[in-house]
Amino acid sequence: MDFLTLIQVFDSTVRLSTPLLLACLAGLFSERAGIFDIGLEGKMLMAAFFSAAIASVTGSVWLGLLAGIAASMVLAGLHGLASITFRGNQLISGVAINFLAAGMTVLIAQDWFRQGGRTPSLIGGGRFGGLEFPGAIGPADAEATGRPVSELIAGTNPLHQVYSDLISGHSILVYVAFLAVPATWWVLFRTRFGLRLRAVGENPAAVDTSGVSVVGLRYAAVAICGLLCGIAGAYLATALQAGFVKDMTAGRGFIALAALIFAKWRPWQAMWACLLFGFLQAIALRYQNIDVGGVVIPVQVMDALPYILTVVILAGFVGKAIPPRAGGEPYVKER
Amino acid sequence: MDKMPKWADVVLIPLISLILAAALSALVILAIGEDPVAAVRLMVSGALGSTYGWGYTLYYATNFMFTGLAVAVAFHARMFNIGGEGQAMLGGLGVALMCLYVPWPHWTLALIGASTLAALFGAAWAAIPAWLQAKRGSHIVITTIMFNFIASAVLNYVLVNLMRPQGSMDPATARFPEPVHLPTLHELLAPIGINFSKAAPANVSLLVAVAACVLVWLLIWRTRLGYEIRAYGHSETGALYAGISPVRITMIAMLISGGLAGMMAINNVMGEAERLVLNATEGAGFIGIAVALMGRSHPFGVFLAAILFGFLYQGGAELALWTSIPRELIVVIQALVILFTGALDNMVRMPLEKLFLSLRKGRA
Amino acid sequence: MTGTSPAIELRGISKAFGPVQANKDISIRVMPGTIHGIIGENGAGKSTLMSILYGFYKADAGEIFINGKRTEIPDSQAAIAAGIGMVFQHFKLVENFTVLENVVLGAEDGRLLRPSLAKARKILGELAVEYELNVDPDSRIDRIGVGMQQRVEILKALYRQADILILDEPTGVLTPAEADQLFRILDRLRAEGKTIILITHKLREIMEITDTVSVMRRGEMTATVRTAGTGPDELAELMVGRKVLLRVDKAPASPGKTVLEVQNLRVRDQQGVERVKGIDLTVRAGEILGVAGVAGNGQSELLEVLGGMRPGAGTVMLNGVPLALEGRGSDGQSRRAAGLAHVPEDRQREGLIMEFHAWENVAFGYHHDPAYQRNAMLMDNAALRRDTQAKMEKFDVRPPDPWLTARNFSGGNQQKIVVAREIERNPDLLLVGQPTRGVDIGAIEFIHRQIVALRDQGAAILLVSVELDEILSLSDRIAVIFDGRMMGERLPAQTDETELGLLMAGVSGKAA
Amino acid sequence: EPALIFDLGGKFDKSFNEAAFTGAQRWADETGGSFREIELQSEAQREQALRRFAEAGANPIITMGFAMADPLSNVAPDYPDTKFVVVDVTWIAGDNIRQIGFAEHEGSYLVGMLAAMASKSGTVGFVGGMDVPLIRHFGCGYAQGVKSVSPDAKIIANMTGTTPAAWNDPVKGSELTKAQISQGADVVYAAAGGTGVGVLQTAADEGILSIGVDSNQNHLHPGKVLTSMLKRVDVAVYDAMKAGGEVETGVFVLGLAEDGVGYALDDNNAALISPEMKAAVDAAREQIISGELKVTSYYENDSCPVLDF
Ligand SMILES: Nc1ncnc2c1ncn2[C@@H]1O[C@H](COP(=O)(O)OP(=O)(O)OP(=O)(O)O)[C@@H](O)[C@H]1O
Ligand SMILES: Nc1ncnc2c1ncn2[C@@H]1O[C@H](COP(=O)(O)OP(=O)(O)OP(=O)(O)O)[C@@H](O)[C@H]1O
Ligand SMILES: [Mg+2]
Ligand SMILES: [Mg+2]
Repeated sequence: MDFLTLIQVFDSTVRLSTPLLLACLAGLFSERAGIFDIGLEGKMLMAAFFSAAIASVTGSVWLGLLAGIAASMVLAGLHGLASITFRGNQLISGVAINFLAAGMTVLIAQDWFRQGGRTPSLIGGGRFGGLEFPGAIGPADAEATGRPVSELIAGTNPLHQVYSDLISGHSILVYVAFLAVPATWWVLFRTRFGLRLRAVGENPAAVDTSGVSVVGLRYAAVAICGLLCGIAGAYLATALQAGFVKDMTAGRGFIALAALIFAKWRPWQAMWACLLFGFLQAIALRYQNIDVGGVVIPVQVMDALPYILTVVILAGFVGKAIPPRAGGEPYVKER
Repeated sequence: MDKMPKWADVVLIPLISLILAAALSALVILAIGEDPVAAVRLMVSGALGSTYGWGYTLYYATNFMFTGLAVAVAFHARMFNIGGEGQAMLGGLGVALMCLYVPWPHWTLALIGASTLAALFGAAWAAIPAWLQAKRGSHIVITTIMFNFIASAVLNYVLVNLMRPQGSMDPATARFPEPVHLPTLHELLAPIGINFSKAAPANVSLLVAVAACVLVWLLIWRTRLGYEIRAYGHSETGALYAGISPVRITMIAMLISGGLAGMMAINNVMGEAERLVLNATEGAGFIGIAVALMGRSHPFGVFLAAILFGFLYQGGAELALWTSIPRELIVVIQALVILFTGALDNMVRMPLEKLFLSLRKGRA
Repeated sequence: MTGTSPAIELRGISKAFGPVQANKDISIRVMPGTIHGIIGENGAGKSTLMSILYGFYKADAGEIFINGKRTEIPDSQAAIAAGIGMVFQHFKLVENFTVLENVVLGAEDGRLLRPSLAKARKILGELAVEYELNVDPDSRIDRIGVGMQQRVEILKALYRQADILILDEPTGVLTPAEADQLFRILDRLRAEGKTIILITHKLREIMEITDTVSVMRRGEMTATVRTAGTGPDELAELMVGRKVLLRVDKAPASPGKTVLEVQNLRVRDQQGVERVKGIDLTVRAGEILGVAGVAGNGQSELLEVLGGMRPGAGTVMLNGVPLALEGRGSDGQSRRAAGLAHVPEDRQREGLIMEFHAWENVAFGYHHDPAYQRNAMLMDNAALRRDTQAKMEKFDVRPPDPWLTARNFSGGNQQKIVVAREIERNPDLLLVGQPTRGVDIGAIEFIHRQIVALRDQGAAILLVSVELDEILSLSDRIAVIFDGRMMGERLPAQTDETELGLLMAGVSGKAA
Repeated sequence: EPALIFDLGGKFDKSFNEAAFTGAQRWADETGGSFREIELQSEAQREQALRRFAEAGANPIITMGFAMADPLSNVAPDYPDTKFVVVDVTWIAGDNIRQIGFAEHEGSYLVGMLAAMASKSGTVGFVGGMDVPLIRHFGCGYAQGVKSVSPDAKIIANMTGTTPAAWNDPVKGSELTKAQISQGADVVYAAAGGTGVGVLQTAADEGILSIGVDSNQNHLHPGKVLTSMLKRVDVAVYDAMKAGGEVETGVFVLGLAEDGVGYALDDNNAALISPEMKAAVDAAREQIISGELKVTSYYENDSCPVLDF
């Protein structure tokens, strides 16, 4: 792989990691507060649909984003209702939410647009475009010089190549996702809210008897989870793609969950895990079969690699992943 | 005293949950501008109005009995096996290998051979998550989800690169030879003078599934192993005290669960498609969750719930065919059933418990 | 604040958990600057009452007055605001947080953490000096002992400037020395005018430190008296509702051959901490060996290893045959096959499956018994139910209905089912853990008599109990365990509570 | 009443299936008739859909895509009175089946010429859907067209996947396009069903030209889609519906001569196709029809003379 190709692969890694990262941080907030969430996938899907639908109807991607977030937060609220208020099984609730999203998106899409469960393609202001950084080479330069971007980039120095291709040119949500990592770290470890959030995932009774509302904290965590999943879904439909197609999350919610376990519920590690999984996807997308030193790795192995790695982690071969202690358990005071 | 009489727990709560799910589904249908009554009528006539409809309803129900039992057995040992889908896929591989590469003289032998390998493959696919749960404490829900994805990658590879016949474009195995053809209900019922639709895929696997229900019932409530599974499911420390090995029970329960899920393949792969295609399971592994929840993990409940979901599935297919309601409606209904009977169980239970408590106090 | 208005007044508090009435119309008054004791049997409702005062549970009925003012306490926040602090029976600490973080949690000064932590560190230092409550603020909770953890809980309350401090069974997990230190602190707090409510089972502690004492029984407040005007006998009587006669009539033991021989037994818990550190003991046929000790000193682990519930290392011989301590043959089934029976410490978590019918529970652990099998595959449930009926009648389990689920029996009757199941096996060795915990006096007598009868039939019995009375009245020999080691052995006739208490605290008194 | 079964890409894939829908809709509009339709969701449904329509008396039953070959050969004999039509299948037995194939290599040859003429970099791309001979057949014709114009042009060919999911994976289409652009491609031909939507989108975003497939996709990004390789599935479906239950069975292969394939020229791309380009392509078209020019088919010996896949 030459240098330019490598940049290209990393560039696509960043794009593909973004939804994973947003969903992974979403899961991090929820699970750190003791609410397991296997419904990341469903929330993303719902958000993807509503963001695309509203963006295509109104022509404004920002309204689409809001709609996506709202839809995801409704599902998050449902998960909260089931697992916090009614102290139900969080895993079952997550499964239900995934199905609900898979079904409802197509049902509503069909009802609204009659295009076989998709939204119309988004054009112009209905999509997030790339942010062109100052001094970076982009389509504008190509138009000005009349030469293709690839040629322009190939002709410049490596640092400028990295800047133009890898750093610049992504949609704003990509930068949001990566900025969310330090923000998450800061909130979790440097604020009162973070301390309480982490405590409620470890021992809700301690939080309760300290005079802080367990229910309130957990709903807050679940709401943040909904917000981030909403952005993730909106990114899929309005930035990575141009419109909603059925099941477009394609297991990303589960990969995000895998990344979360991989990262052992820590924000920076979550970013690295998501980048790794994004990288695997980028490779698998580009190359059907990868030749590593004479051994041909079929694309199916690349597709399955995130899942296999997660199992290996869970098996404890790469260190044990210990989830928040109160995770998955409803907080029950009176039997 | 219990907070509620047993019948309320076993019958009333699922019933109310079901009614809630149905009411919400009706609202959904209304919201997309269709008539729920007409939709139900269409579903009933499409799924139950002809032997053709029944044939499909029972065909789907057969799938769901296997996967529902799989989830139920694991539930009894307090494990949530979301991996039925992957286990059933692998079961399909087992069936395909048996049917394609062994020259069976008669379908009965083929059925035995195929069921065995399907169960073995399904169980093997459950074994790793089970082992990780038992020995390493890795959460079985996460590992089985991961194994679903890995299973579909495996199947994909096998179908695309290994088992696809020369020159064929679709990723599917060759058609199974004639001797392994399983008799359909049409063929089974014709000798006794019942004219069952020839086109419907319900086949002799239905009887195997019903037998599996009975066997699982015996296993859970009449054998020592079942006793140990239930005891372990209720209390792990209790199991330790009684000398019931958690590792052993976890493994055995998951192997049985995976085996049952794998056996679904005799219905959809051997009985219906007669070749292995991608995504042959069509989400039946997940529906097993709803079926087990609805059926309160009891084989008889699973049997009834499987038929209900078979009806929903076939009825939903009919809806998709004759109206503009997409097939996804059944996914929504399935989600609502899981939501109400599983996650929101307490929403129904808590007021009911209060009601029964006050009734009792009133009487006392 | 006038001297006449009580610091705490509860009026007509009632609380039901589903069908269980935990508190019935309870009223008490506690004057400021006093220590008020609450005693009562297990399950009497003491913790529930205090949790209501602390806003952890919501009462179904009743009013709370703090310093004479009617106060709504819907949650712990309100309780803290009203100046109440509580140290729960089961600590409420975040295990993987530091001491400092635990103290600050919920009492932060602002949205940012650092200033709060800095301030807490300073105040903690001051409190440590003032009350001799030294704890390293940066240690993680799961790395410090229970005594330390309790200090953290007290510090939490003091940090929140509590004027009223509730302590729920604080000494259950403490050694006598630690308990003494705690009482010194309580004394000082009282001197400062703080009001303290102390829940305990130990009459000695009540007599030692409280000013007034309330007695609870079955959810009701049966009496409140001045400590100075009462004595242990009266309190005990108030507690159980009738005269207590904790004397078991038993003939002297006639020990036979050695049944159980334990040498250098070592046990680790799940975290890898060694809980049993080389124990030797023997139990002979026809005798009861009582193991006394403060809870948490390794006696539970000892029972669990012998009962096949967890692995250990060392030598254990039953009837001269070595028992496997880990791997194959070390499980409960093999132990039972070797002639051992086990009444576990916790009937609800271990001895019974609460969701099972009584008849299913009677087979629990013995479900491989050929008498319960119909054929190679199926169990003979009918035979099992007949057997259950017989056992229930013999042991006077009420109601004698095999179809009732275990959950629906009262605690005492649950215990009778377990005891019946184990004793009726006629084991060579019976392990008994806390046989009468939470069991009423009538059932206690019955169960004690069954144990003695089994001994008289020639069984060897290893009894573990935290109740010294029980140990003293049942045992033929007494061994005291402290910190995973045996401190020594005494004959009941030649020792008393004081000596045993010292041994339990790790002080080898007369041994020297 | 005729029935139409769409393949997994879905009715609105803007490509193969949508072409069929367009044809059916045209028939319905013209005759006022109505037709049954279903979009398959999974492999396992194929047979059920066929049987359900046959049971309900639909005739003819029109199915899309080679994946229907096997289920159809299984079901058709059970319903001898029903006529089945299958697009992209030409090799199965059954005398109540109308099998329609297209000479996709001929149409692809023409758009390949256009691509080569429009390319400034001398590098063009091809994004295929599922890696099956049919799609290689597209790619091979395209490559020959490109080479006929500029013999040293570079052709980058990628396939989306190995399963039917490859027909509906716009994200992957988009990533593959980005990769090809970075390798210098400035015209990309998408023969990938719904995946092509992502290809065309990315090409438009990145300022290069794309070529659509099956339906006329020029309107998706006006001025940015060079042309579309038309595969007149719509005509095939229209004809079949028009013929109704009397539809002629047998194997039919439609090429340039039958107007079964072609390239799209409309207002959206008029500015992109210069008169010289049009003249060259039209000339080639005549030559192919007359047999003067032979475009090698991938099927001939399962390989392509000018392109390695
Ligand atoms: N959270 C709860 N849910 C349901 N029942 C409860 C709960 N807590 C206590 N109970 C029941 O209420 C009754 C009183 O319990 P409580 O814990 O107050 O007793 P206690 O006097 O503190 O006993 P102990 O001495 O064992 O601590 C018991 O029957 C108990 O089973
Ligand atoms: N957790 C529970 N769930 C349901 N019912 C319970 C529960 N705990 C207690 N009960 C019911 O409440 C009744 C009283 O139980 P409790 O254990 O307080 O009895 P008790 O008066 O202490 O008797 P004993 O002296 O035998 O322990 C029991 O008969 C039982 O039916
Ligand atoms: Mg208590
Ligand atoms: Mg009791």
